[in-house]
Amino acid sequence: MELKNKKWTREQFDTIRAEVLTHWATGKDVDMEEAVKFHETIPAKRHFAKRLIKAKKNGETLTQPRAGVALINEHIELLNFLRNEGEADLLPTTIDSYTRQNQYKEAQNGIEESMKAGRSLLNGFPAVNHGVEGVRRVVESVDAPLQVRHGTPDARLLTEITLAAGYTSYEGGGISYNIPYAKSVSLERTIYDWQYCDRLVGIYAEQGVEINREPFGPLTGTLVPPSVSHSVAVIEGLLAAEQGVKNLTLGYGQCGNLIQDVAAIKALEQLAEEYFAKHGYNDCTLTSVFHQWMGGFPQDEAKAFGVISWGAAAAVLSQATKVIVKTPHEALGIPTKEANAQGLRTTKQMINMLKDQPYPMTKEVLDEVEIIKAESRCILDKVFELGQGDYAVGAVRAFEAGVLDVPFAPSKYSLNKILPARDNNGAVRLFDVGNLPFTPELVAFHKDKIDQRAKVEGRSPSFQMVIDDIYAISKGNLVGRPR
Amino acid sequence: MELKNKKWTREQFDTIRAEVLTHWATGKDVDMEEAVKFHETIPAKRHFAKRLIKAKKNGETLTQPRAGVALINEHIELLNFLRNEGEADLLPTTIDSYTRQNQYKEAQNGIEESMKAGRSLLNGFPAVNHGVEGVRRVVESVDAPLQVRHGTPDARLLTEITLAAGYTSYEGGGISYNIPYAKSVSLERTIYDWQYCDRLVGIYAEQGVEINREPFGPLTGTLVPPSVSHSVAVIEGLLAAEQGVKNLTLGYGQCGNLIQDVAAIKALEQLAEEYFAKHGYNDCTLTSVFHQWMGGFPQDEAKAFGVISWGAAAAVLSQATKVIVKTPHEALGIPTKEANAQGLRTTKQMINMLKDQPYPMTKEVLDEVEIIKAESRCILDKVFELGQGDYAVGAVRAFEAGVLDVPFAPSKYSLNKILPARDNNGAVRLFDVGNLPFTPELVAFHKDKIDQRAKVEGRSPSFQMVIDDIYAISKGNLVGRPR
Amino acid sequence: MENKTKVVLGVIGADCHAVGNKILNYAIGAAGFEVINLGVLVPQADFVSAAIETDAQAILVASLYGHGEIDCRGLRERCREAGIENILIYVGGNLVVGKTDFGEVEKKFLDMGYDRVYAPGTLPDVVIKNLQADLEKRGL
Amino acid sequence: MENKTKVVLGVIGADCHAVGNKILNYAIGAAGFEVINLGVLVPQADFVSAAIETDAQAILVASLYGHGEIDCRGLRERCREAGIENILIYVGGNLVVGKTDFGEVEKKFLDMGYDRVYAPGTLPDVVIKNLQADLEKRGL
Ligand code: B12
Ligand code: B12
Repeated sequence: MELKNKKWTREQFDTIRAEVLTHWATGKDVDMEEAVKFHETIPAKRHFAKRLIKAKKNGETLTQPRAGVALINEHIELLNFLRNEGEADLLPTTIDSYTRQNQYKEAQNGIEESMKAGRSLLNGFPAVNHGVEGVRRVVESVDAPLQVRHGTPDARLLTEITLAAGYTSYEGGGISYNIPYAKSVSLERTIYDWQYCDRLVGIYAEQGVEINREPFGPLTGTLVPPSVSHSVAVIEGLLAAEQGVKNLTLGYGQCGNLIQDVAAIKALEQLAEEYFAKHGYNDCTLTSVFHQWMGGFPQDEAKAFGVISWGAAAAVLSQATKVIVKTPHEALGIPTKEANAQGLRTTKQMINMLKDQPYPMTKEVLDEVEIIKAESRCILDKVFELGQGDYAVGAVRAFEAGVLDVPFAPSKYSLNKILPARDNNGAVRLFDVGNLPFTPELVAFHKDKIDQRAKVEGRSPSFQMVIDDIYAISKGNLVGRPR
Repeated sequence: MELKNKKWTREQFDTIRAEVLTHWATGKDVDMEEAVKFHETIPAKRHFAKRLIKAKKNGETLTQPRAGVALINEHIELLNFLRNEGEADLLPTTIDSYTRQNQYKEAQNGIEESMKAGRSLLNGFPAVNHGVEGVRRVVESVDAPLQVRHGTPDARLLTEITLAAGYTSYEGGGISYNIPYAKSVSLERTIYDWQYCDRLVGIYAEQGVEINREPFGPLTGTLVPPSVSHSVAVIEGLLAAEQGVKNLTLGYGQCGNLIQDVAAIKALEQLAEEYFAKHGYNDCTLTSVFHQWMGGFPQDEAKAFGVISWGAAAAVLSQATKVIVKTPHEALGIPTKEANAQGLRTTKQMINMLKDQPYPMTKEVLDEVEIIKAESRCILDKVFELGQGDYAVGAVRAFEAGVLDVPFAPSKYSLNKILPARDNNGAVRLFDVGNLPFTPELVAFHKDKIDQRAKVEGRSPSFQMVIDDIYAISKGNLVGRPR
Repeated sequence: MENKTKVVLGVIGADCHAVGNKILNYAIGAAGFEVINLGVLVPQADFVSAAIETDAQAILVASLYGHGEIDCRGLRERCREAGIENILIYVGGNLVVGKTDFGEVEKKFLDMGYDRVYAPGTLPDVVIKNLQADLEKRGL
Repeated sequence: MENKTKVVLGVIGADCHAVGNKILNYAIGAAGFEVINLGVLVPQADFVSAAIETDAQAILVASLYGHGEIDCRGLRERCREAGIENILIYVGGNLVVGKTDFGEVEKKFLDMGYDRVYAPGTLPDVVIKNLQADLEKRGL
């Protein structure tokens, strides 16, 4: 395996494919020809890529939940409930954690235990075990655009099966599904394996089947500074485009300060346009996704509704194309379908009340946009340089060097040198910039912001401040002030 | 009775007082001397006026629910629940509707029926029937600042009893508790009777007992343009100050467009300072209250949580001193104590997440502030002129002339000529300005805004548009677009 | 004008909720009925006398504020005593205190002698349809 | 260093939730213990071998992602087989799938042989206090 940011040849793809399809018994039933025919029959209103393009055109912000259970019928029932009772515009299929780790035996065991228990013992839908036919039943039983959402370092077989079954959108990426989700899988490996997934989407595209791809924006979901996740999003977008992906949604997880959140979505859209143009990927449609707060939630449902509402407000005020919705059960467990639908309806209400009130592009917002873009360019251009013009190679080296670094990541391939903390207005800044290749001005900017807060709180910046911020929202605040 | 905006003499007050205290048996137990001594023992943390001053100083936004049941013990239990489980900063005692109409016999009947039924058949706490002793038990059993909230055209006896019992804040006013709450009680009458209430508060003040007064800001709670309610608030404030009130909170009910709502609170505070200074009431402390959406709510609780959260956001972003909180049961019935506490906790979460992020005073906001102030000055100065320098007399004549006019008011003393509707951004404008004494520029401003929306919707402005707006939020939107 | 069917509309008891009343007044009027709108804060007796004076075919009682249970009792008897025993009587709004299962509420008010009981937030069109149907049944 | 009490810490099974693990690692270390932190995605066997190699006094198992029920079964037996039958074992996080009454969950895991079971969102101080108390009881 030699990693290069270069479109795979069909030979390269097919050799590996033959092997991938043997990873689990269900692999042999994948039939791309049949799949392409099936995709051609999917109506626009059920087509993820088409629905997103329409939303972008109309300035809509669409709602999408997370949801997945072990068994097929229960999963279908769940999705239809979220569609009808939750008024969801887009639907997911969240994959269980065994499948995410390619532990298909454990997944099988989970399926059987779930049948016995009469409730789902898996935290998601084990699509590989259910196979093309089983997954196709889901696609045919739900009247909404469907996306696979997971967190799988090696998702090749999962991609083959779910796309063959008729899914029109697929989340993930070689960085965003490794660093937050794995511990010791090399980035070379996952970026390479995700080139396979992107190439597969590209091959479908070459046969006229448009499938939406979405890198996972929020990463660890916990105080990730916009420029860090934006850099990863743009890189994964570029890698996907190189493999022939034509419809991409880039994501960002809410930080909580409205100005920073609105600016982050604007900056993400502008950076993507800029780098896609710069590298000549001009036929790729770009949309954006805003994730409601991805860190620790309050256990009290009433307070959780507040957090959900604020996320909905930021999503619609920043005019993201879609918003991923949390639920009042977030802090405690996988939500019941009722709780999931509640989060969706709260979000719908906010979107409908706010959609007619554009957020003013104030100087504060524009300044924040410039900061985020400047930081991201520092990182992106350094990655490009480290890779001698190759973003794939560059990404691997950048993580080694800490030029790319994700806070609180479990992966040993992330240096974990940077330490984020909130400034006095609750915006996420860097208390330690680690090895991020920022200009002295940007480093000073972060230092000033943190010092300013520390001064107000009468304490010096410390890891305790970071810990206080990690707990803050779950304890009912944004900034973790000292007690 | 001759109405004049002039501080009552003690004789005038005492003669009427002798009669007022005979309206119901419990009147005879009112003992002001004893009351003054009791008030002196109330600690600052339980003192409404003092708590508000502290909040204003610290830039806090305090939470306050509405709550009241028929029986004393149940009422005490309710309030303590909202304090402990709802984390409420300030507590109310909402008075039942019979008492509001001085129908003390019906209230008595309601008390008895409630005892029988084992649940409250009254929509509030019948303080007059419970008398000084009963109400005092509430004051002594609750560890938070307490306010009387009602809607009583003739509240004189209620005021005597609740203040004697130890309440440190009192809502209402001669206009705001007539026009939305009555049908055929003359304004002369209610303004005069409320001068009595204000004078009573003034007499307490003269004995060193500070009691907070709050005119009812939202009026009919339904698409009331800021300048209309602001004018009423400022007039009632001035009338109260003339009678010796030293601590005033002026209110406003959320319209739903954030820019308009933030601007409305700023404008209200500035107008009050301006007119109080202009008329020489310089020793009166002014604070503000923001009411979460007072119109029709969605029946679905998840959607109601969205509306509550948005109200909380607007309250804290506008830096109002306190916010009156709605509940997820709003559309259906008086909330259980649990639902009431939920609304409070959702609001607390929002306040705590947003308090560190001041809303930028953008040009849009500042322009809106100027519009609201300009409109309000047109009305206020015309009222002053009609009253030949007397706001009390002027208010009566202004309502006759439609210079003051409250949309959807039940009172026959309101012309009901103005018709509000939302503009294309959801701000409340006037589709028909009626007889409001606006300048041609202001009239044109409203016309343009409504025409702009009508154009977008491809229909001409009509009463149907008004009706659509009345239903809009309860149906999940802000602007009532044609289906 | 004359030959329009007349209906009496009002908000009963100490209830001042006016917005729904104004909308119902407008919508029912627009639907071709002649509405005698008594507005808010209407005592039982006024509904009855207004119905007799105007020879109305129906009485529409609204109660939003929670005291409906107390305020609405006995209206049917009053009508009987006044000799308009068979007049249609609808009631709607937020009839009882608190969020309550509507089934129970409906039964309670049907037992009080109301012909139709409406859940909170009912839209005018529903009322109008019902009115037309019920009056037709009575050959009006 | 040597004479510090050692505790093994890790997130079991296919679970990658790292934030709580990092905070526990920091807090328990700061409280004077020597933490052998296995991080996330830790198989049962690794907890046992790490405990034996380092002669640890306690194993702290975290499971956030919902599969705790499946992943945590049999750890006590493994310890027994490995001859560290009496080692303290705590477990915490979001142990089962879905919002569940903690009483039931606690019982389930106590029955599996865990010494203490922690509700979602437990703060490190609590754990540390318990550790100190339990170890003291054992004269350590
Ligand atoms: C951040 C987060 C993520 C991040 C994690 C990033 C990372 N690598 O760390 C991302 C986005 C990647 C993620 C992914 C997933 N997550 Co997640 N995630 C969360 C979230 C929002 C916060 C977790 C967190 O960091 N909290 C802050 C830390 C400080 O608190 P903590 O983790 O709870 O740990 C503290 C206490 O629990 C206690 N504690 C924990 N363990 C132990 C052990 C002992 C012995 C003791 C004494 C105490 C103790 O001490 C810690 C410090 O105070 C929670 C929900 C929540 N809590 O709000 C969901 C949650 C844990 N995730 C959940 C799920 C299901 C997943 C996914 C499977 C995706 C999905 N299906 O939705 C994947 C998991 C993939 C995998 N293989 O594990 C579920 C688990 C459901 C359940 N148990 O029923 C939760 C509860 C959300 C939900 N309600 O659905 N997640
Ligand atoms: C606006 C409002 C007010 C305004 C009213 C201004 C005015 N003069 O009109 C103000 C702020 C003054 C107010 C005061 C009070 N209110 Co109020 N108010 C509301 C609110 C928020 C909206 C009402 C409204 O205008 N809706 C819009 C209109 C178009 O809809 P509608 O009124 O429901 O009417 C429609 C339908 O119900 C139906 N309908 C109604 N009647 C009838 C009759 C028939 C025959 C038919 C067929 C149909 C029908 O048709 C109408 C048109 O679609 C409601 C809660 C809600 N719905 O969200 C509370 C609510 C009605 N109020 C309530 C209460 C308790 C009060 C107060 C007692 C104060 C308090 N304790 O909190 C006082 C009442 C004082 C008094 N003497 O009456 C409670 C009633 C509780 C209960 N029933 O258990 C409610 C439900 C709020 C709550 N959950 O606590 N209120």
